[in-house]
Amino acid sequence: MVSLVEHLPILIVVLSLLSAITILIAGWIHRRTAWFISLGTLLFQFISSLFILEYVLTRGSIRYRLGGWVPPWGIEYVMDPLNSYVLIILLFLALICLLYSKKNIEHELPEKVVSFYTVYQLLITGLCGIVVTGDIFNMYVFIEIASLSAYALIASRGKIALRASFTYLVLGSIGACFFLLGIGFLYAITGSLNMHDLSLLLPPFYKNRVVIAAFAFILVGLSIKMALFPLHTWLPDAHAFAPSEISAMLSGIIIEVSTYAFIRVAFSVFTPPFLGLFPILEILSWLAAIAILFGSVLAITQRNLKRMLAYSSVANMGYIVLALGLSLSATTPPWGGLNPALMHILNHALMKGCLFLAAGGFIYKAELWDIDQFYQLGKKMPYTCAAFVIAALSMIGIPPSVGFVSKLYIILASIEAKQFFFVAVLLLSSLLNLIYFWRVIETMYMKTQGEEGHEPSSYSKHEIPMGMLIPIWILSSLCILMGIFWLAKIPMPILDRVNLLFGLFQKP
Amino acid sequence: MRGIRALTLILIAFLCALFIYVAEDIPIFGDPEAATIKYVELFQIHAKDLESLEGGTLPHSLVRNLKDRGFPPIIRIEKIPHTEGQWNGYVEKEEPHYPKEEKYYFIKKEGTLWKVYRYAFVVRWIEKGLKETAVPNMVTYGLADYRGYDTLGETTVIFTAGVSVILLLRRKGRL
Amino acid sequence: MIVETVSRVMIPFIQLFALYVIVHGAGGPGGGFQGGVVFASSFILYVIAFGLAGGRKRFPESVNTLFSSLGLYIYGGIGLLAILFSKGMAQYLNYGFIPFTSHFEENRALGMDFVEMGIGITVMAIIASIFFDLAEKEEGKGEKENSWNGS
Amino acid sequence: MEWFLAKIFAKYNYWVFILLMLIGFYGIVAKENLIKKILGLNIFQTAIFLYFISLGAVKGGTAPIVDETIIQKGYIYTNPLPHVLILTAIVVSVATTAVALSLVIRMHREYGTIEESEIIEKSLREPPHGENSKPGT
Repeated sequence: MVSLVEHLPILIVVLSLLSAITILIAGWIHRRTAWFISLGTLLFQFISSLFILEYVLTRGSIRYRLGGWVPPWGIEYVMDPLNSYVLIILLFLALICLLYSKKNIEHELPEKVVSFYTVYQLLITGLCGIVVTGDIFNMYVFIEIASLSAYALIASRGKIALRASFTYLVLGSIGACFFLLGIGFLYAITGSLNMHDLSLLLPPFYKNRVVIAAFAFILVGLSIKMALFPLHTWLPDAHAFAPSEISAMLSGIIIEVSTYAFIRVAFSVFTPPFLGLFPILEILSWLAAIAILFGSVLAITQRNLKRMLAYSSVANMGYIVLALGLSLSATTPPWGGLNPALMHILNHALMKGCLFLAAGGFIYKAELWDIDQFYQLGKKMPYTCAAFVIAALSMIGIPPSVGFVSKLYIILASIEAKQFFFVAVLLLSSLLNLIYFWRVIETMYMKTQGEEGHEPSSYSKHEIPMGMLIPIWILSSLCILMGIFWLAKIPMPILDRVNLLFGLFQKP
Repeated sequence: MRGIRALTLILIAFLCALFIYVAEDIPIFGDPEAATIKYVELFQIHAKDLESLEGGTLPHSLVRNLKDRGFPPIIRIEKIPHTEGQWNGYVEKEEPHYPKEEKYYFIKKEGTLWKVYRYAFVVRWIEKGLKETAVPNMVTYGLADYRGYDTLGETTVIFTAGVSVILLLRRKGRL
Repeated sequence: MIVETVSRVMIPFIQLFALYVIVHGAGGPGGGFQGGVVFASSFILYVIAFGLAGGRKRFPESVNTLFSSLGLYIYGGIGLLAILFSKGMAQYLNYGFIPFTSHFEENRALGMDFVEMGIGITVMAIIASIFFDLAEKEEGKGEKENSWNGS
Repeated sequence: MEWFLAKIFAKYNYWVFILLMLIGFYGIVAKENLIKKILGLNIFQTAIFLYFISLGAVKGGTAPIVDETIIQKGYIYTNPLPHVLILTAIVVSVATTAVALSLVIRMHREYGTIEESEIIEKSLREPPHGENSKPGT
């Protein structure tokens, strides 16, 4: 017997796919239906993801056999605390971005509304598919769905975005090919594709060179997708010139889901004993430390606000990967294991989502791209600017915001792992964050006029429409609220379950 | 430009070195006993622990070894006809309409050691596919039935490409 | 002139062969994707012979959109039917529970046939759509550069 | 000689795959022309597909279509699984190529060239924002 909730993971993916098709057909008949269908589907998906989390926490993992075939012979879906947590973040941010895009897309891409929402819904399908699947080849297929739709969405504004998207496409395809090659190597050695099955079959082969190479290829492939430091070159342009809600999705979700895929492969397929054999996590955390400094320093040099935020994303991926790298050496419950990494996945989604949407608001209203055009913006668009400032303060790490919590936990973890250099890196990066966000805030509120007499404004109060303002404010208020929740340790049971799952914490 | 070429060559040299390092353990081409087509070795046990296999009962050490490694338990063991010292182990599975057990382990005596193998999952596709799906083409039933969900993903990929091209290139029209 | 005549003769056979490949997928080499691509190639031949506008007239945008969705509807819908017919007992894509016939295995075979047809339809329409979009010339460049006019 | 047989000849599929893959990789990174880059990407992908397919090869195996007479003659089948996976992966490659080509066509419409360096030069000259940033104009 299969209970109804156990059908929800597949329904989330398949109904999303069917709704993408329906958007195409219904949009052909009447263009304005596209947004409403997408909204309905996303609401359904979000609510079902809440049900799934509740079910998983109370009754244990869901294992769903597609086509009725038992795992090694067929494909299975596995819902455990880790992916139900990521699924909720994903669908929440997707919902927020969808609410925001109603007005913005009508403004930016008035002729392409229907195909935009179709591809957007396909992007959500792909991301959900990556998150829920328990089969490694299936993950590859869904990574490709998500990436293809991301390429198209980034390029949809035309001009320079085309080049950014092309770079992303070439690098992303190489990454996906490496991932496929890694799967091929694993398959050549074990003859299996199911993740759980692989984790059982692999231990005798941990010293096998093909398995090591498979891990290396999967690591490199997914690092391209998650924009880890030396492979981040596609990211700044792609984030800067995509439509703003797509920038928010890219920065807040797409690279995070790739990180999830890496966590899943590293901890579920290769398991912590394999990671302990080689200094993989140490190398990753050093790379991440370089990424943090590099991203923050380059963010300071940018004139374009969205480009600055993009480099800040590189730095924030550094935080997540750094926390990931410390996950085996720091194992005391509140801050050990995967906790800081998973926390920062949520926190970064909230903060970067808010910042990119606010930046999109400036572009929507006045085509303001560069930071030095922002004179007096604090008076013209007070609500947007206030939300931007809250999220920026959170990025800097002012308590009790989410940014503070994740930084605190990563610092505690590095102290436990006795890596005091990382503590210094984190503190320094907070300082750098302060510098580059202060520049924006200062121009918004304090500078009066440009020296060259550049007059951007004859409008006095010029707020963006409510449909765009509300999503921004939901995110910025969550930046504070979630920080308080984290400090009160309310969502901690979910993360503890994840760590128990991978054997990172001892059972109490 | 020259810098990029040089960088490419360095990367290629690095990849070459990696591949040569890996070549040692790459499976041989066309090996009919390979893990992909036949079975993969799990562990070995000393012969005297498994003597009771000859009598048709499950030896304790085998059951414990499988349990420790997280593998599904054997429910029945069957000697392969016309062979010496080779057994098939069956596990329980829950699939409506199909038999409740499935061939899963392969146990073989080699000198003083017993080797325990796991059958590759393709073995069931090859041996039982026609009976279970009434379609003779293995690629078709693999594609559309056993791994049918991948194919849904595949169709979605091509659909995504189509809509993406519409989004990027089509200027007039209603989409 | 020659191209037109030859393609007039060839196109029905290409399409017939494509249908054969799609339907024959169960018994021998073939399948939805291959058949769909062969079918789409017949449109490409038509466009080479009669020009882009002629091709669009034969296979208008609305029909193209409808077909590209139809295939995925069939595929996704058959999976959902399995859940519905078994009242939530069976999993997604478990074709055996869709009561085409009384035999479980036959149901699976028929389900697979429908799925292959769905793939074929979608692939055919999407490849044609991609081809039409890629082949479209820039508006400013004019018609005389358009080598697709044939004859 | 024995070393040669064991290392090179018994795994020749692997060496062919490496050669193709590196050719493709060189094409992707070093070529200026965007179409050539796409061709390089295709070679790169095809190399991996070929390796994957060769994993399914079995010495003396026949096509994976169930036929009772074949079993009686004592033949074995090749592995159908890589075929299944690579059919999916080929479609993915086709889709990627289609999107890449459409991007190149868009770039050609906007900049009038498909050389990467010229596109970078032109895109730096005119900022991306402003009135003419809307697509389709």
